[in-house]
Amino acid sequence: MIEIRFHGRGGQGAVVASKILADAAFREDNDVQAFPYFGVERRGAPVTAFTKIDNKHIRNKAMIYQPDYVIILEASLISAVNVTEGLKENGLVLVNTRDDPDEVAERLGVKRAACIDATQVAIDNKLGSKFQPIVNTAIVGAFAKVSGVVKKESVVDAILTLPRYAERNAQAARDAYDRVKVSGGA
Amino acid sequence: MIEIRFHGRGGQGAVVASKILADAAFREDNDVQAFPYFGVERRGAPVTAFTKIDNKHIRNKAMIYQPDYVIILEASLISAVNVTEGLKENGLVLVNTRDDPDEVAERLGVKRAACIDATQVAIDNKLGSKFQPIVNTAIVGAFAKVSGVVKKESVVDAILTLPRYAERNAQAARDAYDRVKVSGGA
Amino acid sequence: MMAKLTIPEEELMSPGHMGCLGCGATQAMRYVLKAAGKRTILSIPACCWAVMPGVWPNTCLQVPELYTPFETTGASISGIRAALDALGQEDINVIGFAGDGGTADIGIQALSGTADREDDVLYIMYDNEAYMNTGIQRSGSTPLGTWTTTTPVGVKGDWEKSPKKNVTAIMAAHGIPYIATATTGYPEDLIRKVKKALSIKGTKFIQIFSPCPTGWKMDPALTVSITKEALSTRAFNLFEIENGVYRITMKPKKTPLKEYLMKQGRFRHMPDDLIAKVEAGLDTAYENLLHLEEFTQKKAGSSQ
Amino acid sequence: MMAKLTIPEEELMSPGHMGCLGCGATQAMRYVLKAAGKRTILSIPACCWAVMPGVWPNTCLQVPELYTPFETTGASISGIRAALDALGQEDINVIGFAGDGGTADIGIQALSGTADREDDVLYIMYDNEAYMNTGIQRSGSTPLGTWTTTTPVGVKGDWEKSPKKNVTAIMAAHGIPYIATATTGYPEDLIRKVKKALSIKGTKFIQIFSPCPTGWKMDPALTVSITKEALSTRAFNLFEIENGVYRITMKPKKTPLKEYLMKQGRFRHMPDDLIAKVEAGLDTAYENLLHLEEFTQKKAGSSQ
Amino acid sequence: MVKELLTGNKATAYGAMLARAQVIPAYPITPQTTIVERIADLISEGRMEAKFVKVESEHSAMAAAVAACNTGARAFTATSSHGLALMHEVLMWAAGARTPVVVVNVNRAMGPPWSVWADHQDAMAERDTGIIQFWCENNQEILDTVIMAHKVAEDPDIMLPALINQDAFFLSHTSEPVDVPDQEMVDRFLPPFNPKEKLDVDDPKGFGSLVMPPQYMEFRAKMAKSMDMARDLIRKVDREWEELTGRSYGGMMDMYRCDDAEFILFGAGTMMSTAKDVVDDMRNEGRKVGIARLRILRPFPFEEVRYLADRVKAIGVMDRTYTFGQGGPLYNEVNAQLYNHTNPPFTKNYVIGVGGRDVIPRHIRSLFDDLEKVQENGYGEEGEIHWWGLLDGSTPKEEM
Amino acid sequence: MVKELLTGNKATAYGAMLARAQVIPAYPITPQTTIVERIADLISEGRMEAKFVKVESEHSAMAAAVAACNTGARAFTATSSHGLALMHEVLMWAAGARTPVVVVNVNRAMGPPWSVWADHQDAMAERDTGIIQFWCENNQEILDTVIMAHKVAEDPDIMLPALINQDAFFLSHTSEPVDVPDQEMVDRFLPPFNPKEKLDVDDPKGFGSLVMPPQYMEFRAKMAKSMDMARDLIRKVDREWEELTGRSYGGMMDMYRCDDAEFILFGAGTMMSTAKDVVDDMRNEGRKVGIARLRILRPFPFEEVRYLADRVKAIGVMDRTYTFGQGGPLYNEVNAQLYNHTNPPFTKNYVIGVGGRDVIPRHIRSLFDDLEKVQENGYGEEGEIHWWGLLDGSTPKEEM
Amino acid sequence: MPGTMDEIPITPINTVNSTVVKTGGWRAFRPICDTEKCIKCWSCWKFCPDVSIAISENGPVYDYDHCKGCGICANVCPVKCIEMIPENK
Amino acid sequence: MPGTMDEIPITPINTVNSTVVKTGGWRAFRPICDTEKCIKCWSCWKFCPDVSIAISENGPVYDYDHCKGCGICANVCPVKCIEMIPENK
Ligand SMILES: Cc1ncc(C[n+]2csc(CCOP(=O)(O)OP(=O)(O)O)c2C)c(N)n1
Ligand SMILES: Cc1ncc(C[n+]2csc(CCOP(=O)(O)OP(=O)(O)O)c2C)c(N)n1
Ligand code: SF4
Ligand code: SF4
Ligand code: SF4
Ligand code: SF4
Repeated sequence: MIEIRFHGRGGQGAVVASKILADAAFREDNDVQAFPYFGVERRGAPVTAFTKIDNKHIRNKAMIYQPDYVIILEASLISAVNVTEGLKENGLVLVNTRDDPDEVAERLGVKRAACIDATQVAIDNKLGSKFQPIVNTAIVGAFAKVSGVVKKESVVDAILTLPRYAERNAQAARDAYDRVKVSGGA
Repeated sequence: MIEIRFHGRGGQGAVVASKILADAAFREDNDVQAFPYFGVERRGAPVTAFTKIDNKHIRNKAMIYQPDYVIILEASLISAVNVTEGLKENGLVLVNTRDDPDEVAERLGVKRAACIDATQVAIDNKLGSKFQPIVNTAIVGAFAKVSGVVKKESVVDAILTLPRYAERNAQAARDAYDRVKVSGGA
Repeated sequence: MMAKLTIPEEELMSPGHMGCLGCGATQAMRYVLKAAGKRTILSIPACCWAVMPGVWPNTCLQVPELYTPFETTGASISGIRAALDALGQEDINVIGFAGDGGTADIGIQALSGTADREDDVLYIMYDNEAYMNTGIQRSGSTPLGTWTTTTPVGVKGDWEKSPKKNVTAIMAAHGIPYIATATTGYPEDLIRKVKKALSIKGTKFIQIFSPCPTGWKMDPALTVSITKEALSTRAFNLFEIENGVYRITMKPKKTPLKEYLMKQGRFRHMPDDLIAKVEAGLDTAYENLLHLEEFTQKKAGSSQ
Repeated sequence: MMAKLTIPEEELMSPGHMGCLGCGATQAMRYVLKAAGKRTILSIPACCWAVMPGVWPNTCLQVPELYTPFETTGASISGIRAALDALGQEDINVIGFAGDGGTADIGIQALSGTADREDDVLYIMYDNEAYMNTGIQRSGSTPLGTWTTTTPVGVKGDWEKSPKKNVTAIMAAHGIPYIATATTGYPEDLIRKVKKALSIKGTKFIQIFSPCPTGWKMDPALTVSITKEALSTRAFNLFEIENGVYRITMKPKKTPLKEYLMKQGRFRHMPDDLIAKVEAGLDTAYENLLHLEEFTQKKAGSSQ
Repeated sequence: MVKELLTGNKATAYGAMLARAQVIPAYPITPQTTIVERIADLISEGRMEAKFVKVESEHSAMAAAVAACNTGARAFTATSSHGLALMHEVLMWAAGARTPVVVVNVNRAMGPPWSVWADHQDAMAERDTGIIQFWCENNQEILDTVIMAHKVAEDPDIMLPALINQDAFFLSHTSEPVDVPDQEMVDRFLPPFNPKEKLDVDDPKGFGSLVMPPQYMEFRAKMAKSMDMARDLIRKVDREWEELTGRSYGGMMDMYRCDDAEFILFGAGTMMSTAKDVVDDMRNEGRKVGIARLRILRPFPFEEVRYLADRVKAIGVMDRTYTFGQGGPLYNEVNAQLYNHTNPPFTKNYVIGVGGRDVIPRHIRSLFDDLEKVQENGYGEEGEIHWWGLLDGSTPKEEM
Repeated sequence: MVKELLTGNKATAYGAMLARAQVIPAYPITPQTTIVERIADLISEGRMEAKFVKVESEHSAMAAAVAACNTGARAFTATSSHGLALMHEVLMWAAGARTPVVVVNVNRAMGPPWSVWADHQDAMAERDTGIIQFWCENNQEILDTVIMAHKVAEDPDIMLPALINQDAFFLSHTSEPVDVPDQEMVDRFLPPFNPKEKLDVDDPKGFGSLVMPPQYMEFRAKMAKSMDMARDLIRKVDREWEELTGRSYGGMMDMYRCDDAEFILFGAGTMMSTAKDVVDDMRNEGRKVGIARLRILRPFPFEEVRYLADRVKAIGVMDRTYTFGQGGPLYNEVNAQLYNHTNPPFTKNYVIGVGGRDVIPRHIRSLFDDLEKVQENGYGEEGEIHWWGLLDGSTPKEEM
Repeated sequence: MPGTMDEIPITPINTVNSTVVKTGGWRAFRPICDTEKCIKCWSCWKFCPDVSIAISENGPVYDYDHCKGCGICANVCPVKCIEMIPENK
Repeated sequence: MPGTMDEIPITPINTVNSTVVKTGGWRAFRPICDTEKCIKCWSCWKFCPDVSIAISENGPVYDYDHCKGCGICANVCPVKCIEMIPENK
């Protein structure tokens, strides 16, 4: 089973991101779960969401404590939340930032990091406003690339079922897929 | 245990009569219970009430099915209700009426009957209106005489605790005590 | 030489019911059913009318009727209407028939919800000014100064301390299309109002002043005549509000309140100064009504 | 050169609470506590404000505060007041602080009971025009035309179909001594009204228009400025009702409703004819208010 | 101490008066109504000092009572059946808020069919709420229990609401002689209510906020502990009351001639009072029978039930209600507590008196007969749950 | 049949749509809210034809649903915790009125403390109301159960309301792949609701009037009988559904690897799904363990529980709530049903996951370990009821 | 009153017309109409809460099986031709 | 957060001032005041829903531990001397 944790802010779409990823994996014949952290957070507050992916039937309904991947929708959260909590030894952290992945890996004290300027991708694709760019589709695109857990096509297919701006969001995912950078120069 | 059943109409005071009798007996060191038939009757409809009297502690909480005495606050009920239901073989029926007790006994098919014109007693003592005389204290007075179950004084004492027109009610009980007639010329 | 009947002859309420001698609430039901006719579904919460139709398997009502928990009338009639709509059944009157307690107190929320949703139902509050089924306790609709078992006179004079709740004003504030008051003493007026209400789409509300000889400690024979005095003393007023426009449907000559009060045991303890206070309050309320009539009619006239 | 503060400096609400960015309801609480001061007991039902003070053991409120089930605010403040009376504790303000859903819908019965009993409490309804704590569902207080999650636009245009419930009119019909409306955009006015309410004995009611950027789909920075537009479009009006006498406390020049609506995502679907209909309704309501002011003031004047 | 003829409802009102209840929010309902009326009278006559809050529903009655308690006042209310059901949410709230409101419930059947008669479903359906439950068999017990319940509920170790049950009409409307204790004596027994934590403008705190999952369970565990601690306290308070008045209700359970009994009927309310008479008669005939009357439903008297189990051959459990799809609630409670117990006696369930059917001595006797038979021969056709007295012929006609 | 990623709440909305619910009065409450929202969406998108009555409270929601049912329409609603509690009176009414309203309840803790997380008190506290209860462990089961519940509840022999339970967040907000059956197939399975008796102006009758004591008990006996008859019907409906869809939920109880098991954990909801994984692991290690998941609480699956009792050494009962003063409700239910049964196995109660605490595989494993130990050595200090994971040290740290 | 379980419906459904209940037994005073004086205005019929007055050419016909004797008819009669007589006499 | 059963009261009683909760972490945009331009009208202070502005002689002093960055202060400032800067930069 592969377990992914998302960090974002209320209203930013972390929960939707977790569902898109689950949907993409589901399209590749996996069993999946996607769920938010069960809190009472309000708009603006940090929120967490999860995706579980397995090629067997997932019966385990417990939350995720040791993720394989952590995805951070906004870099400013790094100082507000313990984003690497429980991350597996060889886990990877994907951050929406312009910064260099090696530097980020070091800052976070993890072995593997990946970075994508999802904000820029979103702005390029006219997703959200300048003050509130919608980055969740871009970041899932980037995740497909760096993790190999799901294919780009599956992510795009999942995104295309969104009720609004589906094509632009799909394009953001494709763009991010192309632009994401991983630490260690990979 | 002595068991008494009262028949009256909603609003006529049968329940209060059952309590006055219980109170009188209680003053003579008996254990007692007084309770209405548990119905949903409205003003004007026939109602039933009960008194239990015993010199031992009464634990039995069941209703009364075989009364020793039946007391009828208004003669017109005789045609509306089965007033003698369950009456013990040697039971006595006390009726508010001008009629002759022997005739009443025969009409009711019982061995013993007693009659008191409680309506007249009430009117004499200015209890209630002409259309709605309050007969319940008078009839308990009459009961004391014909049954011997309680003393006149106890009935009067019980009545004297009533919140209103206590003395007039007491006098009605005394008058009825004196005027009641029993079948068989007793 | 036989006079024409002034109200419909058909009876949809049978004798043999459990109402007290001279019960005004039974008259109210009789007239409402005459007005509404057979194609009517009734919903009745806990109240005297939950007992009066009879003990199973008897009923004095010749229309389908749903008994419900005490506080649910508004929701219940909404549910019935929604079901009829879902089933495609049209031309059926849905009427909630509840006491003043079930309306002004424990049922006001469900009623408020119905009005807010603008559901197509008629809600009737038969107003005997207290909880009678449980044996005469105060309700919101109990007038200032009244004795009830929960507002005893006692030593301290704990009679009802707040004025009669103005349920029609509350319903008017909900902006529903038709509101009326009626009384059992004037069945023709009552029946006209029920018919009118049923001809309008949306939530309608009618308050029927229904004397209760038992709870009012009054000679049952006075059930009809007391309503006339209620009107002439302004203890109750007959009016209707159609789309916000008030119309007072009877303006009797004023008679002294005390005469009305002294016929009823529930008021007999009232000292003269309290009576004067109550009377002043009723007069003010009546003036208000006159003003509202003038004001809303003028506005309606000008906007035509 | 430092301006004098126009509202009390003392803070009885601390930062660190859980309100959304730019939450108007938090401003409302801040001002109410400034007006009421330390000798105040608050009762808060389920609503955003049941979450905002913080998760145990934290609280942002520096006055004693009772959380209660959703529908109980009226009963709860009556209970607190009764207890204080029984314990002989005087000079304490008892304030219920509930959302529009907790007031206009599920809490209206308990509130109506409190008003009927004339209990000495202040009930504040902070009005963000929907159930926000559960994620933007319609309430009785949701205006005609609004999108919420239970009044979706969808294919059929299932936006809110009934006008905003007139809770002040409903409370006015209860005949309580003081009723007011206020908004977070005018804290001085709000604070004055709260203070006035607390100086009067009996049941008082204040409705505070409190923008919710989350539920209104609006830039949080607009929380203050949107209230000014709400007033000038008559989407909300500031007035008070003292012993039945109306006084409009602000009469801004009218501005077009559409500008107000288009700043908020919840209205952005509204077609022009619907906007016109809503605008007409608001204008009529405002005129009504002007009439009521004139009429009640004249009456009060003449009876003096 | 004066003996007065009191109905159960008047005894309730006297109990509240003697307990010096300070805030009484209440709403009328048959057959509780006269409680509310008598309290109004007592206040109006100047005999009782309490704030009577004339609420518009039972939901508000309980909510106002909880708030009053949180403010530091002793709160009391009374209701029945549908009224109790309408309080359901707030009863749970009162438990979680640890507000020791005392509620008298006149047990009445739930509708539909509308019925105003004795039935225990109303109270049994509150067994999962966290509220202490007392059950009474006569009016003296009601009066005494109102006072005792305040003492138990308000104890700093307990701080839980309490429900006191009395059968509709059989107690509520039946007048019996009742000893009315002196106020002075009651005051000695029951100190003023003075909770450690309350709404206080001089020491502002919040009450009842959101709690995250890790702590919620701890709060519930604390509640569970307090409820369990109530067992000993109830026994102690019963002893103290006995010292003062000579009256005990058996602590956690009222056992009548159980010591050497082989066959026991267990049940609640007035029918168990009637049953004691029957036991006396049967004892005279040499039958080893006894009555265990439910005095406390919550916390459940598991020690007492097990004590009985160690001694008797069979226990018949009488339920004046039924839990649809599972059996009589008391039967389940007893069985549940005897499971895992060594030496379990035979048990059988009698559903009887539902919706106000009268339970008369003959019925009790036939239950004992049946129980003896069943213990010897095993369950007959009716199985281990028997609805006593249905028209379907399942009960012999002569025993109905 | 299409597979879609659905949360439990969306699955609920789809279930109502496919069941062709006609009247849906509902009120929002976390975490049920998105059910109401999705239904509003489905209606607004023209995919669902139902009257959505936007009531002002849950009490009114249930009252409107009952009235709609009485009028002959299929009625559905959904709620959670405090909302369910506020319906309490009307749930009993629905049962007595024999109106087969289907209610989905998202199990959430009761306040105070305010909590929105998974906990079973809300539903357990309705076990005495006469309402059928289904319990689900995943979103597929929820969707399927809404349809099946209508079929069971509306059967002329049954005519009782039904409650369907799903854990807050663990299901309500968790997306999983769910097979969405065709409307046409569902229509074949579930006929339109057509009650024998309803409000009908052409055949006027009164519904729900006062009944005197002699008859009241008979009406209740009829209810009891219908509830008991629901057992066979539930099994039958489950088989029919399996024939159509290939999915069965075990009829009255969901047994997983129980056939030759020696140690069984019994419980409700999502934690039992997680537990099945653990059982697989432990089976691989040669441990004879199994899971019995509560599928139906009312009518209680007594035959199934007894079937298990005949086979296993010990049953551990997991309760995600607690009945104060008596133990976990499921524990009591199981014990009660096994009492009087020959060859009773050992049972122990684990109170766990209360107020939304996560139950993870390690916990389940330690419960099995504990159960085995206890069966060998008897109860330890904690006795037969163990609150699993409290901060008081009663559970070993490493197992928390 | 149905006598067996099978005759009892699943919930109380009321189908029997309440006329089977003879509320005449409640009556303490009996209304008697002097039909000579009656002007056939039908006020008595209109206001009877117990629907116990039928219209006939000769004036009101009482249904003494149901009339409870409230006296309303006597009270509303404009020509006072109805008298209330004690049932006892 | 209390750690043992004994430290937990019988029902949640809230006594800890919420200032311990650093809601500054919610902030995506940071208000910066150009105190030169500030006219000390205190509108910003008055309207801040997070009580995160203190009054000083030099103009508003921000409590960045709690300010959530809603932008109201910048919006209400009559002289527009408050700017909202992205936190990321
Ligand atoms: C929840 C609930 N509370 C209380 C009652 C008891 N109850 C039944 S009828 C009634 C009074 C009804 O008063 P009203 O509505 O004025 O009608 P009336 O009896 O006067 O006709 C009360 C308090 C009930 N049935 N249900
Ligand atoms: C009996 C009950 N029903 C529903 C809820 C769920 N609930 C909690 S808060 C809320 C909405 C509150 O809306 P409002 O009163 O307008 O306050 P806001 O959240 O908008 O501040 C709802 C529906 C509840 N807690 N209790
Ligand atoms: S108590 Fe009053 S309202 Fe009720 S039946 Fe009797 S007269 Fe009618
Ligand atoms: S006395 Fe009353 S019940 Fe009888 S006929 Fe006249 S009005 Fe009707
Ligand atoms: S009211 Fe009098 S006059 Fe009129 S019809 Fe009746 S009896 Fe005749
Ligand atoms: S609003 Fe602007 S001018 Fe006024 S005090 Fe704040 S920063 Fe200064």
